Amino acid sequence: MERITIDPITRLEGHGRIEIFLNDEGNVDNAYLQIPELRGFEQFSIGRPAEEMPRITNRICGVCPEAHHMAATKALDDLFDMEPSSAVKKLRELFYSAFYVTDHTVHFYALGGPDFVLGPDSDPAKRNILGVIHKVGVEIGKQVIECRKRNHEIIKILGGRGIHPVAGLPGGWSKAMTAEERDQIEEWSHQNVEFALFSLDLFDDVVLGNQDYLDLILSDAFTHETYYMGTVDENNQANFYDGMIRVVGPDGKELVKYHPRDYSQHVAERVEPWSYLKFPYLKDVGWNGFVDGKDSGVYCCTPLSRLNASDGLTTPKAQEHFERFYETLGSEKINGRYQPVHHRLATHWARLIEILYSAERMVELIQDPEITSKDVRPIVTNTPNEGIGSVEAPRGTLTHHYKTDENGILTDVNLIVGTTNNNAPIAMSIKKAAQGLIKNGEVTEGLLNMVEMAFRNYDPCMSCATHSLPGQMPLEVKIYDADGEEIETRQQYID
Amino acid sequence: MSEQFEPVIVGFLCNWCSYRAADLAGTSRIKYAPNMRAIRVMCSGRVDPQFVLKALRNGADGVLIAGCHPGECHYVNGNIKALRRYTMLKKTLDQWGIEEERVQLLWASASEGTKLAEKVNSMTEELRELGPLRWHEKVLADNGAAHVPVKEA
Amino acid sequence: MEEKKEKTMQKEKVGVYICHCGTNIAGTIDVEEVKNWAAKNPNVEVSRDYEFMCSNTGQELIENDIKEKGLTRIVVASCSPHMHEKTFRNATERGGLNPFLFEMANIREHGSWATNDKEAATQKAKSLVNGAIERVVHHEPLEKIPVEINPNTLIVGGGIAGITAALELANAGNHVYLVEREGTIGGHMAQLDKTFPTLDCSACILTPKMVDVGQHDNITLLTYSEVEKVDGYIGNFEITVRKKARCVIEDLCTACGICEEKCPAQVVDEGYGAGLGYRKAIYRAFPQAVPGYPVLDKENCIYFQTGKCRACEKFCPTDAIDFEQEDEMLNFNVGNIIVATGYDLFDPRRIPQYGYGRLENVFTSLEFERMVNASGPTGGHIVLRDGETKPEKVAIVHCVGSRDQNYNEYCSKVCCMYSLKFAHLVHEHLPETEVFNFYIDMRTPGKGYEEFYHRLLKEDTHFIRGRVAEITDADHQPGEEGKLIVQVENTLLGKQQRIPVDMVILSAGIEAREDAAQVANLFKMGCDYDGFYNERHPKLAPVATMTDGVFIAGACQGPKDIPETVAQGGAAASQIASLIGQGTMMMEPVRASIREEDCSGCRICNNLCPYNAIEYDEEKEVSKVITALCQGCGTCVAACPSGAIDGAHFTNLQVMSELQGLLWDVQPAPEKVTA
Amino acid sequence: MKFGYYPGCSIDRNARSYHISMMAIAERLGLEFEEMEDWNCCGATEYFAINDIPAYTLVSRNLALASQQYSGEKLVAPCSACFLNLKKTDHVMGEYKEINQKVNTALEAGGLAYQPGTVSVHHLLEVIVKDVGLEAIEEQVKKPLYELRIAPYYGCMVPRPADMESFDDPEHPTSMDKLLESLGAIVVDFPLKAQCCGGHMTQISEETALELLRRLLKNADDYGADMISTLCPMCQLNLDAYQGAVNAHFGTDYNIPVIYFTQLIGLAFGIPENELGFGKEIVSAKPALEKISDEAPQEKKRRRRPGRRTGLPMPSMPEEG
Amino acid sequence: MTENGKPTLAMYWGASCGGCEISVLNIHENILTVDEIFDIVFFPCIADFKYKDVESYPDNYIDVCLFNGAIRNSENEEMAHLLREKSKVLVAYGSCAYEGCIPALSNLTTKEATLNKVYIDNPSIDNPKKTFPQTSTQMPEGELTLPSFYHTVKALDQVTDVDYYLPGCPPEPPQIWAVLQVIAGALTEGKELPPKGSVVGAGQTAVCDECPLEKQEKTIARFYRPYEINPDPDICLLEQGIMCMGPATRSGCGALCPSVGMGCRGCYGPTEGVEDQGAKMLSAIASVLDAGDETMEEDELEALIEEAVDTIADPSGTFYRFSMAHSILQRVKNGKGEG
Repeated sequence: MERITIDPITRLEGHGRIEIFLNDEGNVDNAYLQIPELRGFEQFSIGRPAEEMPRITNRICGVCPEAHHMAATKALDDLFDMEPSSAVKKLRELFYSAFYVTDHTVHFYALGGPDFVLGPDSDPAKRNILGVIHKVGVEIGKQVIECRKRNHEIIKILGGRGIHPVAGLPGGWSKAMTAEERDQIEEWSHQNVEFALFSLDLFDDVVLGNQDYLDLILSDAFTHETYYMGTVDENNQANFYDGMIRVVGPDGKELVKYHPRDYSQHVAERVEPWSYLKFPYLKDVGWNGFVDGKDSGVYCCTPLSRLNASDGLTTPKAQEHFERFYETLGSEKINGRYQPVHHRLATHWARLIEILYSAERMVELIQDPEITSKDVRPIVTNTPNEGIGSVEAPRGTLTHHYKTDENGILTDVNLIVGTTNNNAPIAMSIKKAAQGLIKNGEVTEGLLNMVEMAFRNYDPCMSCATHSLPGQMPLEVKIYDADGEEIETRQQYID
Repeated sequence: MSEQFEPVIVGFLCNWCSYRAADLAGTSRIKYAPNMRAIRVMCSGRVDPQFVLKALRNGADGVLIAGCHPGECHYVNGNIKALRRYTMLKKTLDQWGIEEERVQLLWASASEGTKLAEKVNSMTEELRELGPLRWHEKVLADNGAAHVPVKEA
Repeated sequence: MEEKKEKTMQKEKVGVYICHCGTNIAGTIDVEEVKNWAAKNPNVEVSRDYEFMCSNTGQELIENDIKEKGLTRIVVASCSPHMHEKTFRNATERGGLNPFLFEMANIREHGSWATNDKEAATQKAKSLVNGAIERVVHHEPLEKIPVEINPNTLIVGGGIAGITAALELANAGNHVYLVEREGTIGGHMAQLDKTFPTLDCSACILTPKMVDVGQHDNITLLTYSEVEKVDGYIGNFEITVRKKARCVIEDLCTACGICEEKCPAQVVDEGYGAGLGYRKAIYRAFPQAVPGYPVLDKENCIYFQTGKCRACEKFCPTDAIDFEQEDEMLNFNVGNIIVATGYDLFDPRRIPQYGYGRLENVFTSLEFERMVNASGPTGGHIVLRDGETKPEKVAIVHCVGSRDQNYNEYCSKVCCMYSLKFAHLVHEHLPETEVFNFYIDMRTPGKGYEEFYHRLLKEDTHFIRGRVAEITDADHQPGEEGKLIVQVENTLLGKQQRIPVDMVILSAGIEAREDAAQVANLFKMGCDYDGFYNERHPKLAPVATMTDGVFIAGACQGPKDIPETVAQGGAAASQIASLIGQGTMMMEPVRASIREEDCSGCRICNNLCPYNAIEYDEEKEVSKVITALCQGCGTCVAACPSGAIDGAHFTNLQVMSELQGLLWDVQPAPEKVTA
Repeated sequence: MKFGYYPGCSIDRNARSYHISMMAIAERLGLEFEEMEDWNCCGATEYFAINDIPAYTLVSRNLALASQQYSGEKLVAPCSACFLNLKKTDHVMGEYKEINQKVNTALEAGGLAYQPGTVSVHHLLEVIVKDVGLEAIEEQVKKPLYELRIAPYYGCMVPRPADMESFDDPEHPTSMDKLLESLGAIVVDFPLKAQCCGGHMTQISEETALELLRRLLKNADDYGADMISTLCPMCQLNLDAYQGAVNAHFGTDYNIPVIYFTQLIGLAFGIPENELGFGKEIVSAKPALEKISDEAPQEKKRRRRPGRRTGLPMPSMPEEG
Repeated sequence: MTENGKPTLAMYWGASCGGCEISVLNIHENILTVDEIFDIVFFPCIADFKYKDVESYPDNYIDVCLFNGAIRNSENEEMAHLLREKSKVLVAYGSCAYEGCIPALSNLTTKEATLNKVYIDNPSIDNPKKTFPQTSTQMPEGELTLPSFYHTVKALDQVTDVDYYLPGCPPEPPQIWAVLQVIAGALTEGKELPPKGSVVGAGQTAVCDECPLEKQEKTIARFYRPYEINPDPDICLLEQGIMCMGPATRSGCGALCPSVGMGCRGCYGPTEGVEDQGAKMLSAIASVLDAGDETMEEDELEALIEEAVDTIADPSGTFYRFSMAHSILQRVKNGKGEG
């Protein structure tokens, strides 16, 4: 049996490896996404003071430290039972929206984009952000860079540092915003809106304008019918900072809507011996292996799924594009709700719409008089015990769960991060893509890259996903019968 | 020598009290465990926690810091600072799973040769009980980090 | 660590010398073995062993090797550096190297003398030697630091020690500030009647000296005063003295004594009078007091207690009484200090079975001194507490509070002799009276002391060897009625005896002053277990202390008789005189310094220095060490979070290298990174 | 306050009045004594002189039981001998490994074991002076013992030996003095207060015993004591029962009642005499008790400073300044 | 060097968070200059080069390799050795590679504890068979392997030879740009490189040097958790009892955290000449603790000091937040790290 290894998979955050097995006909028998790395945050955070978690867990991921910082901060709100003032909430959401804009921008232009802008089978040495810049022209490139620059500046102003911010406190924020900062950020927010619209146009030209890409997007190889998860507000409209977790089925029907505190009643994680990354699934449905459909607890949690799980967006321009998105991809509206879109590559488009939403949200927030309130650092006197915090990370619903002693020293920590949610669907996408693309043993770099495109659209962050690390592995020998059914397991520790 | 484990103790003795106490123990021919190797510092307040860690890292099984009694410090209160640092270090080392017997603080005036000798004896005993620390072998060596050969290109 | 890399680059030539110290070291440690082993160290050029390194020939070995073999570092393994560090530093210097390029390994006190296990001792010696080698390689040449010596001297305590020292220095033309807590100088000696063994009158020999002090141009006499604060360092101490209000205007007072006469308040004289006599509320301790003007004791003054009286004021011919007078603060600078604060008498009330305070006719030695003194309350007559009855039998109990595990283990040294003196005085005053001396051992070391004992033996004193168990008035045998019975085991007869007497004198021991510890803190001295001040070296530096420029003299250092006390006063004075003579003094260069370029100005160190030797430079925003103030303890070095402070001769590099040297046999091979 | 209680053999024989009075005042002082189960004799004063290991074992058995039966409560013994033996044994067991070993081996046979230091032994006097405190006592005093001159007698065991933590000065104890003063009595200076009553010498060498007793009685008499107050059944028995013998032997006529301090406390608390075991004593306390006056005596004249100008001042005593 | 004569640049991550990669992107427009100067030959985060490409390069083909991330497993170490072989200049980039950083907090606990926490004792786990990931698994189609994990997290220079250290979590973009310019200068114009082993892109003194807050003499009665008080934003946080690692931490960041009312956490590592950042800070803090003095009885003294010390929650996690792997003892003896 022939086997193909893609190692490391590239243009994602963190480590990953794809193993593809071909049968004698040279067709794909099976394909695996392996995550070879983990770091162990759940364990080594124990013993630390809880209030440090926003500044420890952001090191889970340097691409989306703001997400961990925010989830941790919200977990502290809950832990110390400190409901933040509306001023604090707005300040945080503003900070968080700026992060969304820059994060999605990086993915579209640096990670996912090159496949489209330069073409899946273009020269791998050029197939990157710099290549994109050369292709679309330095002027546009500078715009992209400008966008990242100003939003990282906002993150630094509000959060203390451009990467790995530090400002989060239980029920509060360590620094208030000055009037001058407000004016500056307002200007930048408007520029964000402009940039978002510009990017959507670019997507129209480069992708939607290109029939091959459109076919690729709509092709079966990149389509999965799974459950979709996303955070929504009281009107079931998407929100990234706060709200209820909503899950809709492949048919668009709401399966469940729950408070993040109840996550463990709805989500469980499985372990496979061939990957350090766990596989979450919906308890309400159950685990039936790596398969599609209503009866499989596999769900996904991406820009696409957030749109699928919501009834719409709160900002006008974004809402327009929201509707255009579904219309274009031929989703019909059933009692006020668009049917979910299952084409994974459409996630890139959804991502751009989220940029627009976040940019518009920034304008709303920065114009709110409360945003410069000085009173953002409350003094905490409550005794901590247990707290859960959740936000929509760009790569999926992110949940932090802490328990502490009465001094606020952590005694237990559990983290379900965005990408982990998508572990199963990614694995499935890769297998399906591989099977759809590799025929009769014909394998080209371009084809393999298209297989990578299958995970890339999820914008997986293995840094995030691999936050835990088991140290020395126990040795386990698994013996399978002809049908791959496990019949015996022997396990022992080796040092 | 007997087969039993002979711990190695590094002693940081202050020039004015404890080091003289050790001198006195010798001069009075008090026989005590030869397991302590003394380093003379001007004051227990000079003992940088780095010294203690370095000693443990470099194979010592225990560290004894000795100074003048509070109120009798030749430098007025250097020993008080030593006590503060020691207290903080102890809390940290406890988190690191290093038994408190391994790092001890003693007040011994220049006239307390016997006290010092007795401390060295008792500490030696306690460390025999605990067994070797020998950080590089027992803690660091076997950590799964053995050299891994470079992949064949 | 960067530092380290460069350092070890250029190889040093170390000379190692292992001392046999006769058999003191060689008897336990295999010197040969250690020598040969040390020779293997790459840094070692020469490795020798020698019978006695401290001998001239031993030192010459070092000097010659430096000259001939071009050694750059020296290690001597022998005794404690407190013994011979200076010796070998000098040898190193004579050889032409900076004396601080030397390091000593203490393989005697810490090695051969501390164990019988030869193998272990040899192993330990190797470690200590290796530590010294690894350390000395990183030594740096250092120069001693000169300090100007202020010629003025502060003397604390106006007893015979302080008086002697003051006169010595003043006569040599140096100015002295003599500070005395009481209203007059003189101290305990002024309370005594005769002095043993010569029996010359204490006052007669003391008062002339007191007068000299009072009149000396070079002596500023501050009585009824106490030192409040001492700043600075040898050569330049800043002193603050509280001159307590004595309510007498010194310039106006003629010391006529009328106020004392007229004062209606009768007070038991617990001070000079040892509680045996009475004094007034405004008083001079005794007629020859220096200075002559009295002190008003507010606790007992009727005016201060009731607001009425003012008799003294009314009668004072020169209006020298000033009830409003307030304490006065004086500041001055001195180069050196002598502390001569004397002793407290052991309080026999702590031994209830001796009945002092319960049984009328039990007296303390000081009470007896006052009683037998012609100027004392009884005019020198030996009588019972009733003031009339002459005792027919007198018991003198030695070692009260001394040589006793329940109280003080040490011997108070003077009690035997003054007890003998008492016996003699009783015989002298009351020839008919029988005297019993109860002693444990008769201790009479000193010129003419033993002879005095023999004289007493001839005077028919009964000497009974045994510690007195109890003194009671509970009679139960004929002849005991109305007597004090001394219960004792006569260890020479080996039987219990009950000896009825009329008067008992308790020869109480000498104790450190109650406030010795505070005073020690004030002058940055150390106290020993019994509260006496620590001398720098028990044999070789008996009047110096650990703090440069602070000296001690007399009973504050330990029990002493008058001759010893006087000798110490003189010794302290002459040591200071020689310092003043030199004009400057060279201080050990073991000092801290801050590398400006590495200091972040975090100001962690600013408050740490007990000598306030660290100041903050607002301009450059860095901290600085004032070298002259720094005593080199190294606390700031250990504290500096960014390692910007160096402690000369005790740098991290030096200590860490010694450490690694010590652990040669247990530490890991230097970590290699797999490249 | 709750205490473990080791009564000792004599308590409900010759020392009934001690027991009765002790229980009578216990209520008033809120003291609770839980008698130890299955206790045995402490070996009194002789056994240790004869064969120490069995003696220590004998006592240790009690300690072992106590350590089982009480959780942290102090163990109280009213009898000086019992108190000393229990305390001494605990001390010795701690000091000397080999004795400890032998004793515990012996105890093992009875399925017992004793770990030195687990039981803290106290004499009744200590409990009343320290744990209850003089203030609490004074509050309860209804009929002060004004004008009654009492010689406080401690005997030789309670405060000794010095090397064991003692609650009072071994040579010159004063706790009972203070206690009696707080009851309003006049406490006479009693130099022999801590000397031996002869113990079992009455059985071994009556001559010796009588002399010792004579001294105590004489001394008390010299100081004009109306009665001797005691805290030990043995002392009480000797001084009381052998007083006649002393008189007969020496031709004296001492007539000094010897009363337990607990009885005197009860008396001052206004508890009827018959409820305090008065009348059981051989030398009757009646005449002495009649001296008690309802009037507080005028300020005791202080012998410290003789008024006579010629006299010399006495040194002040610590409690005075 | 590539045929076109441009110096080659590689960036790789060991056990890291990707923040270092982002920090490079955060030199913003200068990235274009980098693109002009260098040819990127390996950069998994943004470019499609695979391991086999790197393996195929000749030795020293890579002029500058920015290695970030700690050494956490065998793959990390293999790559460290591989990239050392292929690189002229190997830079330990960022706190992880330099001193272990947050991942090295793992050295405060044990492998068993971690394993158990992640795969067994966890509120959302569904693992009835108690399966653990395997270094090798036989699947029907063939064997799947995973790297083996280390007990102790290591810094890059603990497994291979390192030329320069660029501290920070992550390094601040201006510093990065400055360093890249120096290196570029050396490679293209033959300018001088700093001495091997030096720390680049950071200051020599501690953060306090750059910190705008006002500093006084320090005596600290007790410490507060950051949420327990609302500090005066203009005065040194440490003096107000808020833990700040500034005094023991190398400058270079511009004292960003203290400027927003958050104590420094020490990500730039120890200052020049300090071996163990944690021990040094511990010593400094203990020294200025205003508890007890020489006039007190010993037990009173000890009690007071204990009390003051106890106001510092989790000393190890505080003083060694970033430097555990490079601390003198490197890891805990057993699993007591939970404090």
